[in-house]
Amino acid sequence: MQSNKNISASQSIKKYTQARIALGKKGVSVPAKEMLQFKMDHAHARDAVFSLLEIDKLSKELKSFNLPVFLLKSKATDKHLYLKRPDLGRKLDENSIEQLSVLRDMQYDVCIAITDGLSATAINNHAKNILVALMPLLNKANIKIAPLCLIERGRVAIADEVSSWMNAKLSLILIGERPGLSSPDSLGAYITYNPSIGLKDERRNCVSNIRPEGLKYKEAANKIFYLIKEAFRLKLSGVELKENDTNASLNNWHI
Amino acid sequence: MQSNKNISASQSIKKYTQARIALGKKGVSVPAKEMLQFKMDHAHARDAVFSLLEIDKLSKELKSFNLPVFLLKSKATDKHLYLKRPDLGRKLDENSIEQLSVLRDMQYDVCIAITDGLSATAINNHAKNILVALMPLLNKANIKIAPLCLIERGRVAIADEVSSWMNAKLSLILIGERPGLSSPDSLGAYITYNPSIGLKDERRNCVSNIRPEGLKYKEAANKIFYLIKEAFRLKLSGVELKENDTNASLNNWHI
Amino acid sequence: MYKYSVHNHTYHFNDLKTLMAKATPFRSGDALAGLIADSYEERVAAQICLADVPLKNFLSEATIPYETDEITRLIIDTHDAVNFKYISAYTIGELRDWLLSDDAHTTLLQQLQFAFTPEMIAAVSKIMRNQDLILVAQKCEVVTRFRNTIGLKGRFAARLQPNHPTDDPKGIAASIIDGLLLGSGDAVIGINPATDNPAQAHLLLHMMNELIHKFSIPTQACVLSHITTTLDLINKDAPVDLVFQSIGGTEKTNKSFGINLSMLNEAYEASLSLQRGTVGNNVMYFETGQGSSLSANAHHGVDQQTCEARAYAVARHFKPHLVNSVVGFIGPEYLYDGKQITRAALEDHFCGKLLGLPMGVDVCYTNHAEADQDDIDNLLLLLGIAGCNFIMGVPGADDIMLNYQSTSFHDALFVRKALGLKPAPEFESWLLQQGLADDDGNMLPSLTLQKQLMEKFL
Amino acid sequence: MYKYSVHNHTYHFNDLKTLMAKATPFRSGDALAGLIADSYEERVAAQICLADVPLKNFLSEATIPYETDEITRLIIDTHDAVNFKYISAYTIGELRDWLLSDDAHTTLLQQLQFAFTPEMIAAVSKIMRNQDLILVAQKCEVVTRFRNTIGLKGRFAARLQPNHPTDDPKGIAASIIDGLLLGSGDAVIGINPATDNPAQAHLLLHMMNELIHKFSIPTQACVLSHITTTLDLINKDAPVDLVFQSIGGTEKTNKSFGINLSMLNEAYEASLSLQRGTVGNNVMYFETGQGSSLSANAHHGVDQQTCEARAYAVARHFKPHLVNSVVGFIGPEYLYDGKQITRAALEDHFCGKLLGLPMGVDVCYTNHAEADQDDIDNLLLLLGIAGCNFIMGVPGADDIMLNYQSTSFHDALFVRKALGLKPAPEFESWLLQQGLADDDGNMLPSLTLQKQLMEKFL
Ligand code: B12
Ligand code: B12
Repeated sequence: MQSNKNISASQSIKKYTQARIALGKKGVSVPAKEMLQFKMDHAHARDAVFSLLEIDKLSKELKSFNLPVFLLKSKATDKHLYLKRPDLGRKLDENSIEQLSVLRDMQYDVCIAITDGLSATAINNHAKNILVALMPLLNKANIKIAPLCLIERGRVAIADEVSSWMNAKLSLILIGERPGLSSPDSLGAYITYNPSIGLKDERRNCVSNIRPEGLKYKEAANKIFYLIKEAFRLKLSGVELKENDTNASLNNWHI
Repeated sequence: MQSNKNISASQSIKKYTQARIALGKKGVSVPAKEMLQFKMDHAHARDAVFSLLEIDKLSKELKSFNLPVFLLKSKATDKHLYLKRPDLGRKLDENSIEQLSVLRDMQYDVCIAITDGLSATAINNHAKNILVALMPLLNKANIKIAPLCLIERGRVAIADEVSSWMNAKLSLILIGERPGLSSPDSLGAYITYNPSIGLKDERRNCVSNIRPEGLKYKEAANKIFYLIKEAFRLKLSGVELKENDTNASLNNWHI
Repeated sequence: MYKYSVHNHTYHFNDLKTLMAKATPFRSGDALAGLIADSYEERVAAQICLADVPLKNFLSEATIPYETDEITRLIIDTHDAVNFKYISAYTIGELRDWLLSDDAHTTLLQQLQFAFTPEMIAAVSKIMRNQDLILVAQKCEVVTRFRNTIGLKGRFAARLQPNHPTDDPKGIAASIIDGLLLGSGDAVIGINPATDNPAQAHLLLHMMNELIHKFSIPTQACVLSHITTTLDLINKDAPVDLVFQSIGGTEKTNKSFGINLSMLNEAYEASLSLQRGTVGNNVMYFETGQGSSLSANAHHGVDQQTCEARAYAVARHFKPHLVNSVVGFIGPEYLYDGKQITRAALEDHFCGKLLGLPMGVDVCYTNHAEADQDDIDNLLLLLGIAGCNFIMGVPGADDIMLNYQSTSFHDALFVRKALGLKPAPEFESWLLQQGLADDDGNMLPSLTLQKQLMEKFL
Repeated sequence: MYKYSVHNHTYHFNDLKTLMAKATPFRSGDALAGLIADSYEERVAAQICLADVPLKNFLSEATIPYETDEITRLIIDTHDAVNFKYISAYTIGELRDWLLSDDAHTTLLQQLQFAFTPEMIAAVSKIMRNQDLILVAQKCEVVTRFRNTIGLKGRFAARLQPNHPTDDPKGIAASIIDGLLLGSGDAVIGINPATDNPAQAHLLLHMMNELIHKFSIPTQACVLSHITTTLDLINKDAPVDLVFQSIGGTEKTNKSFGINLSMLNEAYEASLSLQRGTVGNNVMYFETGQGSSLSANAHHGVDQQTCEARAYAVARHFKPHLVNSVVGFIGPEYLYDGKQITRAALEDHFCGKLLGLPMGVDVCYTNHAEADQDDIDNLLLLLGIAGCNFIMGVPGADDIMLNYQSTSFHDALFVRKALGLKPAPEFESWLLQQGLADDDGNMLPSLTLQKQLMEKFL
């Protein structure tokens, strides 16, 4: 067993990270308290997987950006099917396609899709906030934004289909990342230049871990905006587009 | 690896039992051939669990004993539920109770129920044959037999309910035992004197492993008949009723 | 009344047995009984709550009343208050932490066997991960003796289980020969008779007696008849080594098995008096398994694992040579799949060992359960590491009479090889003498012995 | 065309890849791909049929055509025809039996590494039980060296994985310190960066370089960036120990990862030229995992386990220090529950080892899969017994950036304790020197070291 002094020393390193450090040990094992807390967090993360989009709240929030809002669904008719059949989560259902067909002859720069993915909680909590930070940047740059699409049970690649119906040059999708034990509400953003159905992930860029305890809204918006700008400049996205900005937060990363 | 001579010696002991003996070994392991055969047998045993009663064939066969035949069901509405809820397999469904209610004022010595249990195959293959051997014994002893009941998805204890609706002094139930890897069609017979709902298994006797490769029809019928006679004589069944007959087959058991 | 709040919800648990049931990892039997937690969150809430219950509460709050159940009386009346002082200040959570600490070493754990009640140990197992169950069990050592020594560290025994659907002696003998040649049979040569016919049991006992004595095999035999049958046979001078009985954890369960404590005691005394052991006098062989109480409608609202642990209180009273949790035997209504079977086996082994029992496990499944040989392989190794005393050796893992899949002679060799374990020492020497094994424990063919055995018994 | 008849039905399998897919134990990914057998009977029929396929067929019938896939070309072009003679007469079933026999000993298996093709080994694994996979893997030994020696028998290493959602160096350092104090980090200290920003990666590499040299820790560091990023960093003189890349088993899969063999080769050569290893020069770290090919829609109708084995052909070409099958990482669409994850892990470890790779396994699951810590505990021990080279050490088993549950520093200690295994020898000496461990391998607190580390990095 550890001495008290040692425990307090090891406790003091806890403040640098949310990771489960300085847990102590009994024999070689994690103490009961921490072990049970882990389980409770697991129960909650499992709940997040099966959480639902707050459609009413979200569509109200999205409308505040003065863009039309479409409410769409993927072909995965429920969460269990969604988990087993990611292919269905990559396709819009009939009704959604019908809705989008009105945009057939339009042309946009950026299409923004928002989907629950593996954590509706992430979208419920953060989608609006990240857009509040991002929209002004896009508007200032005179980027023409397509109607916003809120999609139930989508996967990242569903953005390809959505944006091809809208003839958008670039797609941005905000998606609930799979819930972590310590972060049931982490949001991911994926950017694809010249999106088309069937392309591979190496053609996309990703900004991940967006939430107050991870990548903050403003920083995330800056990164996304940087990637969008660069994608338009280089006329590509994906592995060849590196995220080379040394943005504000990088400064305090020097040791 | 074993020498050839040794293999043939060990093979020669195979004839004494259907057990998987003299398999040989590779390192310490069962050779691939036998290992895969085991798996195939497992696949077939699993199929037997989900096999169904051949109702038409069986009711025709049962009618040949010149007794009315009732077609009944337990409260377990399908096999998956049956597996998880043995309590439901112990109860008759509404419709079955209604059918039996016509017998409300009757009196019988023995009620015979037949149910798939965990292997409909066992009933499909052996129910008739065992009755062919047993019925004459019962008839000769002037035992009054109730109408025959063929029950879907029953458990042993459903005989208690069936016989109480019929006011039978003793119940006999033929049931498909859980399928073994080498015996997907083994039949069990359970005998209960003075049956009533809610009694415990210590009040019953059991004759098990009835099938051509196990306990043969004739011997099984003899055993069952012996137990029924003894039950009537002692006015009890269960742990206090021992199966003390030294029947024919016992003779070749001396070494 | 126990309670715990998560977010904005407070869970209430009426009494200790409810709290324990709700804290139990999910399994079909407790769902069938309507005792299981309604959600994962409720289950963990119950575990957190249970972790804070002082051990002392378990002495004052019985899961089944003292007045109505002779097993509760046995538990309370034989509780070791003296050694309980070591742990009396702990809660369940603290007990778990202490058990995992280096302070809880082998001899101290042995000393505490009767300071633990089944319910305390069941409770602590409910908040433990599989790795905890294994680490603590590994520290236990329960050694028993009859004609050989079972349960020493570094040893791993197998019951030779040569069942036959018509109890045909030659069929049984063929399986026994096969098993011996593959190194099984040190725990016991134990036959489940297909019928409960005493004459037959007598015959089989004679055959095994001859085998053991003629070939000087340092092991014991058993016909797993009902204990009343065995008692009769003892009275008729049958050569009974071990007395077998299935037991449960409530008086009512045992009633459904047609037994009670005084019957067990009578048989125990009778068989002790035979003095047939050579290196020791552990004469009983018990089998148990989660689900038997519910199956007999005799569980009193107590979850199946706690009922099982209570059965161990019955068992330890009679200093058994072997206790075997037949873990996947009954079927999916109690343990649905490989995961539940595995968890239950580790719990049973852990609880039995802490309560002082020579635990073996029948690592098995039925064809109506969602399990297969891969689950068996995994569980075998986990139990081997946990220090399990013995497993079954069934020809090709297929019991052609009881209709289920258990472990094979080969499986026992697999565990020994993968983990570097050896058979019971007396049996190991016999295998060496017979040329059936080399010094590294590799099994060799012995044509001479095989021929002799076949000539005698086939 | 392959076929097999059961009862009155004949099953037909069009080609080898179909036969292999149908013979695969059930898993969700192959079901998703529409490749799985339709029934248990069909699956076993395919296995029986596959057992009769001669190994030679695997050299003439490619699962993915030679012409269209550079990995097939790599496999065929590097096949060791000389040593293949030992086994060329066997069918898959005979290979299984031979692998289990004592004839197949450690050095011979090492000699045969390039005589085996991934497809042969995948095929044989499909007809093996878990116990077979474990017994054979146990005989393999793949040892690699950079600043320490990984993979020796009796040793069990851990990658220290100190991820942080914003790559905060202090947050990462805190996790590293915690891990070192608990004896993790001998396999590698490896950070998954939250973003693919080269500047950040550079920073983290510097920090770890300082740590390792200042405290003379016999281990290696890695930032798991895309290989193109790492190559750039090498060119900018960043202190790169191991070069990381995720790889798959088809050319198309690798394309979706933005890589190909020549890119891998370029990075391999570049990092070899740095000469940073002290006891050896295994410089690559690869990660793989069943499902990546299907996920990239690049599987060519080949089942996910065979694709995985093909990835090992890529890996072994670059003599990696570490190969890690991140087995439950992607999610339930590929491996649905604990049972499937466990089976896949044992297969991957077995295949990797036979093909000559220093296999580690990230024993893990996501929150959308049907698995929990009990599954992790079981699998950990099975892999420990099978001789797995290393696992992950993640603080409290919770990766707060990648959002999944892996194994903890404590879990690594658990496996070492339960199985009597030790860290890499150089690292073990360091732990002793620092007073972090005693001679029995028990971990001790070292306040001095902790203080020094904290002062330097926090
Ligand atoms: C499963 C089983 C059990 C389970 C039953 C619990 C359950 N929920 O299923 C358990 C482990 C509790 C059990 C216990 C015993 N069993 Co049992 N059991 C079986 C088995 C393997 C399968 C039965 C089956 O498939 N039933 C069909 C299903 C569909 O019906 P069910 O309604 O779900 O099951 C009921 C019956 O199986 C009954 N039952 C089970 N065993 C016994 C034994 C006797 C004597 C009686 C009357 C009833 C009975 O209990 C179940 C619940 O009501 C058979 C072997 C076989 N080949 O059949 C042996 C078998 C029936 N049992 C046997 C024995 C000896 C016993 C015990 C007496 C052992 C002992 N010495 O203590 C005890 C006591 C049983 C009792 N009186 O309560 C013998 C019977 C021999 C005989 N001809 O008398 C058999 C044939 C196996 C054997 N040879 O050892 N058993
Ligand atoms: C699951 C996952 C994967 C899986 C994806 C397969 C699958 N079927 O899900 C696998 C293991 C294949 C994978 C691979 C890689 N991944 Co990844 N992955 C994740 C993870 C853990 C969860 C993603 C998620 O929840 N998506 C939401 C669900 C609902 O959407 P989905 O449509 O089902 O999933 C798609 C995306 O996740 C996408 N995807 C996954 N990873 C990546 C990475 C990049 C750069 C892109 C563009 C897309 C992408 O692939 C999926 C299938 O289309 C995230 C971590 C996180 N916190 O989000 C990292 C993460 C997104 N991946 C990352 C990286 C670096 C990679 C690799 C480039 C690693 C490498 N060096 O090779 C590769 C290449 C991916 C590619 N270009 O194809 C980084 C991205 C960093 C960044 N900002 O650019 C993340 C954030 C983790 C990290 N920090 O290491 N990944």
